Amino acid sequence: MNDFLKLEGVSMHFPIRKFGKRTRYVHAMDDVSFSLKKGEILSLVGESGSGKTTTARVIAKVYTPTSGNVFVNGNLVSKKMHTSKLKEYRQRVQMIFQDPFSSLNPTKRVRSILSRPFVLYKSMSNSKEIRQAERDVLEVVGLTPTDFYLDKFPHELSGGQRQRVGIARAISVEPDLILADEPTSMLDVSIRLSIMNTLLKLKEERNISYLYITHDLAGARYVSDRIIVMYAGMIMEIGPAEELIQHPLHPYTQLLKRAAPSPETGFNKKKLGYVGEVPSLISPPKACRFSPRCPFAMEKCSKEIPPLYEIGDRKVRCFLYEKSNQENVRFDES
Amino acid sequence: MRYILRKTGFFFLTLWAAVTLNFIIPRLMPGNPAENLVARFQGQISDKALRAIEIAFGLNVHESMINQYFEYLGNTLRGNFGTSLVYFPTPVIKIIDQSLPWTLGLFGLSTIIGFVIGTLLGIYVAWRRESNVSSVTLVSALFVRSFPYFWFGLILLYIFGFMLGWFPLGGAYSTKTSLNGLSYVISVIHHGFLPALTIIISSLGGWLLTMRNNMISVLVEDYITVAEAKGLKERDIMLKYAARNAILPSITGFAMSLGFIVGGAILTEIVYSYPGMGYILYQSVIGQDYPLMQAIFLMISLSVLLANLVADILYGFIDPRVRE
Amino acid sequence: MKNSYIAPFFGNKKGMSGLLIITLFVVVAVIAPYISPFNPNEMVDIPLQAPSFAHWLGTNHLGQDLLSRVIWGTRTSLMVGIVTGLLSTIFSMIIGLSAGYFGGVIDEILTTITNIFLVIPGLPLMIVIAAYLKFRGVTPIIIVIAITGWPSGARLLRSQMLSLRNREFVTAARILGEKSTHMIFSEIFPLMLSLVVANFFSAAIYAILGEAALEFLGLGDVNIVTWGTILYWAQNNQALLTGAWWWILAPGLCISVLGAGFALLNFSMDEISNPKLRGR
Amino acid sequence: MLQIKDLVAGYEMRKKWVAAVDHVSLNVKKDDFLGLAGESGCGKSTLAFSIMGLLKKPGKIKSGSILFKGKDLTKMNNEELRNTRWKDISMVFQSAMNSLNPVMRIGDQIVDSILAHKMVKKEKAYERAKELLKLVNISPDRVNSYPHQLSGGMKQRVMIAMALSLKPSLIIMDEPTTALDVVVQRMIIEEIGEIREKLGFSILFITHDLSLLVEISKKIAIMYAGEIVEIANSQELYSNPLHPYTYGLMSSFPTLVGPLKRSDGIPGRPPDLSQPIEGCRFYDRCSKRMDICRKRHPNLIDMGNNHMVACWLYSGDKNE
Repeated sequence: MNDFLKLEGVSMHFPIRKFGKRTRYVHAMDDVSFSLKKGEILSLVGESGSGKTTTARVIAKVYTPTSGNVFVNGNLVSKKMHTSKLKEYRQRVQMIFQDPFSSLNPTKRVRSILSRPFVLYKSMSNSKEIRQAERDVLEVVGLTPTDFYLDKFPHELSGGQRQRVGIARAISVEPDLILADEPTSMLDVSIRLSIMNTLLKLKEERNISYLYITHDLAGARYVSDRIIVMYAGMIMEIGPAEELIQHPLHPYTQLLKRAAPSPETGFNKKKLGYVGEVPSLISPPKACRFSPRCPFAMEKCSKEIPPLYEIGDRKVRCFLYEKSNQENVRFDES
Repeated sequence: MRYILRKTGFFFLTLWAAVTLNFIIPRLMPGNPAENLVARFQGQISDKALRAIEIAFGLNVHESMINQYFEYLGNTLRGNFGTSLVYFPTPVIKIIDQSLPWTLGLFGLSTIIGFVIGTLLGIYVAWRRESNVSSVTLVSALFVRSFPYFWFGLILLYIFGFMLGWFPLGGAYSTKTSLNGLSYVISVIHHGFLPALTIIISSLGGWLLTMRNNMISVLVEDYITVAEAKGLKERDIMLKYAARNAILPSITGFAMSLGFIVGGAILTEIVYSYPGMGYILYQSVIGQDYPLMQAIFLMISLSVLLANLVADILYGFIDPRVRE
Repeated sequence: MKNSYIAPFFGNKKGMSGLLIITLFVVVAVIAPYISPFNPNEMVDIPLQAPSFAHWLGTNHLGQDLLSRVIWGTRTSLMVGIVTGLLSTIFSMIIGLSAGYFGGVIDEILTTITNIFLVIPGLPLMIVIAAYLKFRGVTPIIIVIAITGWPSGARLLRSQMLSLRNREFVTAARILGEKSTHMIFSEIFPLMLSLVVANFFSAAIYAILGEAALEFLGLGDVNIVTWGTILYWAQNNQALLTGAWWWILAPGLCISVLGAGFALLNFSMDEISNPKLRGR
Repeated sequence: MLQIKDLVAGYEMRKKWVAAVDHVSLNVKKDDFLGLAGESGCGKSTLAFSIMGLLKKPGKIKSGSILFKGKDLTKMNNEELRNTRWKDISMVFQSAMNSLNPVMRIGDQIVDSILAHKMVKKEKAYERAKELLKLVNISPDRVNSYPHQLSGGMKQRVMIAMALSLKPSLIIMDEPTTALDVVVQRMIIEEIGEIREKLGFSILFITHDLSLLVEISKKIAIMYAGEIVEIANSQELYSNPLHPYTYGLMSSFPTLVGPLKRSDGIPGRPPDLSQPIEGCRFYDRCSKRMDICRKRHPNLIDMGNNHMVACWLYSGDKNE
């Protein structure tokens, strides 16, 4: 299979302005490389401040990365794009947002929100034609009767319904890739699954690829083929979903797994204890960013940034997996 | 510290802007009206003083604009504003020296009183927003804020000065009898009462409205609910939790309102013939005394900017978030 | 949507009374020639008469009918208020919206300029500029007030622009491939409308008070009839010391009431767009 | 200890009455850890605010009683209520970010809750504040910090310390960890458990996250559209959910272990509470609905083993 999306050493540093001079930077995203195949769902898992949303926004060309390259379909996505090129790019890459309350303009009805993709990309101007196209796409995302929803304002809809409108807007463009930025985290538990299922259905029917961003390891397991774990702006581990979750290699992934709620194991679960907090991303030191909290930290970890070691079809950024250390690897089977 | 430095930097930048405006405005005007000024001064004052005036207003000067500008800046820094025309031959700086204290005293005091009363009323109106007293106070504040200062001053003057005769009709102190010590102070207060009242009442409405709106925004914050849940006394919640946060935007808003109130104070001085900066400014405008007018504009700006700097620094003490 | 914006306005007592006040003044200004009992510039009776049946608001030192002068004065005062308010609002919008939308260096420069103009006291600056002007009249007054009246509005609009620009629906429009013009005018602007209108109301109050002040100081054209010039002549002829209170009462009240009308409208706009402020 | 009887509370909107809490009865015993789970808008926060007497206009308690150690909280005057709050029942709020006064040092904020109820010296109150901070794993010299200098997790720990300041016998926790990241959430939940073991107090833990609740609480009440639809011990509820809504919720969260099951959650949305509903409130979304469910309202019935459920599936008198 071909890589549809590829990131090579992408970094995003946001300047902190003081007196107009840029002296310090927030390293929101550092040396991020990964690829995504056509029709694949790749999850980006991490806590807040891990850089997962920044990654999505760099790919969506909301931010221009400080360094590194993004390729779509084998073509380099240049920093400054000509308008027509950009439009072509936008048609391939769309986004679904975390907050369904703020991602729809409160002054517009569903009908006018959904008409834009058709006007912009299908050159439709006939209002009857547009209305029919809108009905079709609402049908696809499960908002029926469609005419009922077309006349609603966002504030008249529930969170789940709004999120469906957001999905409808994204797929109307007929993109190849959808960046889904925590699409269920602000929704009620009872409707999260049906939104995830809608995304899965669209993948199967339309061969849409997803970059699915989430902080919920179990949710990532439910939807994705592969998982990337990010921490403090860097990729810590990449691997096939089931394998990564059942046998996490990186100490951080292990921590994430142990912290996740799991009614199955209940009270007999091992206690976590105090494990520290996420470091500041303002000019971080040259070191493994997880080392201050890592139970296995070695001297080396606070001196240099470990590379991503390849182990079979997995990658992990941890010195434990350096060739010379491989015998000592301790798997955490919690 | 960095915060104070930044604010001080802004103070100097603004001051520079005001000084430069003063330099630019006469040069921008079609048919500079300051021209006949020089003619009127010719032969009356020293050549050096005349030259200062020429530099300040861009007349008869054949130097480059940049040289003029720096000479003007130098003159301004040294307080060399030239000679007044209306009060000829008193130097401008001396007139300012005499009138500034009156304005600072009267205006400074009444602005602070207006701010305090208005803010307290704003807290009350927001806290008891269900009551009728609050509603009436609020609507009255909307009206009072729209009073032109000078008009309100005239009305007060008519009622308490002319009709009832409780207060003098103008001036800062009695000139009839020789005054000493206590009687002087009493005379000053007697003369200053009505102008002060004018400024206090006219400025109070604005502070009240600002504080009321801030309070209401703050009252829905979670930490107010927490304070209530903690079983704190109502007064503590109102002052330590709500008002302390609500006053922050008021202090920032000080900048905007201060300029407005200063304008009002100028008009008040004119109405009460109070010998402060506003009154002198008016005299200089009528008498086309441009050197005096410019210097007064600068002085008024300087005072407002200083007051702002103080407010900014005060803000830093109240809001820990801006300190670092 | 139209309804959900306008409907609460009709339920708002303060807003409605503000609207009533403004409408009343507008009507008076429009039909001034028909309701004014006398020619405002003609000597029609004995000077300095107290209010009576013949002259409801009395006469001035030239024996002109004050009621007629106040009625005709409404025209100029209202016109200056509205035109200047519009002008300042346009200035505020251009500066505030571009600072907020473009950000970066443009924002830094525009914001610094705004902040400087914000703290330089307005009326003294107006007086200085007006004093230099050779010709006196309504136009210079409008220009002078508009020059000093824009910064607070620009600041407000900038900060709202900043917060709206970062809202997700704007990002969504951008990712959808919308042009900048579409995003500003179709996505962002409808949400700013209430603030722009509120800003116009405060600018109008500022203008009405500023105009009155400048004219009172004799910095306008003292020969045209406005509320400000009526007060100018009253002050210059020592109206109070001769006991002619009626000469100053009416024009001043008109300024206050018109100002309050705009203030009420402004206040109710705030309440509607920010439901938190709704007291009851 | 806390007995809520037939409580009706809600919001008075323009002539409409929104019954956010409708005839709810609930008991919290000494040393209980009761979980209250439900989706947004189900009335769980309204219930918490009613207990604390914090329900503000247009919110209102219409009927019913809230007995705390035999005294009815709904009938107390302001002064009595002020004295009971925090001393006997305290609360940890949802948004740690906004629960602290941004312009006051955190020490002062803990101290003023102590001083509002106890006649102690200021120094003593500060000593206590430091002890409390230590208890929640925050260095005691943080008393002089301002809220903005703390991370989200630390702020919520401060809130917990504050809730403990007067040794209350009941602490209501309204989504105390929802806004936090998983790892921080886990740490705080563990800390709460440890402190509870040490000090002994009851907790009413409100959340939408049933998976978390099953793990940490002893007993769980499920709330839907203003009503309690099921109460049981956690393990029992997890292994044997009776109400179709509970069942739906249980299968609504994907798991980390075991085979991957595709499930569709619960379709539809909760009913509009400003309209009167005759039958079961879950009727529209229920997969097992019957005719009677639309017509008659099901009441909570005891299924034995401390398991209560309000559903016609388990009622003998279906045909009545």
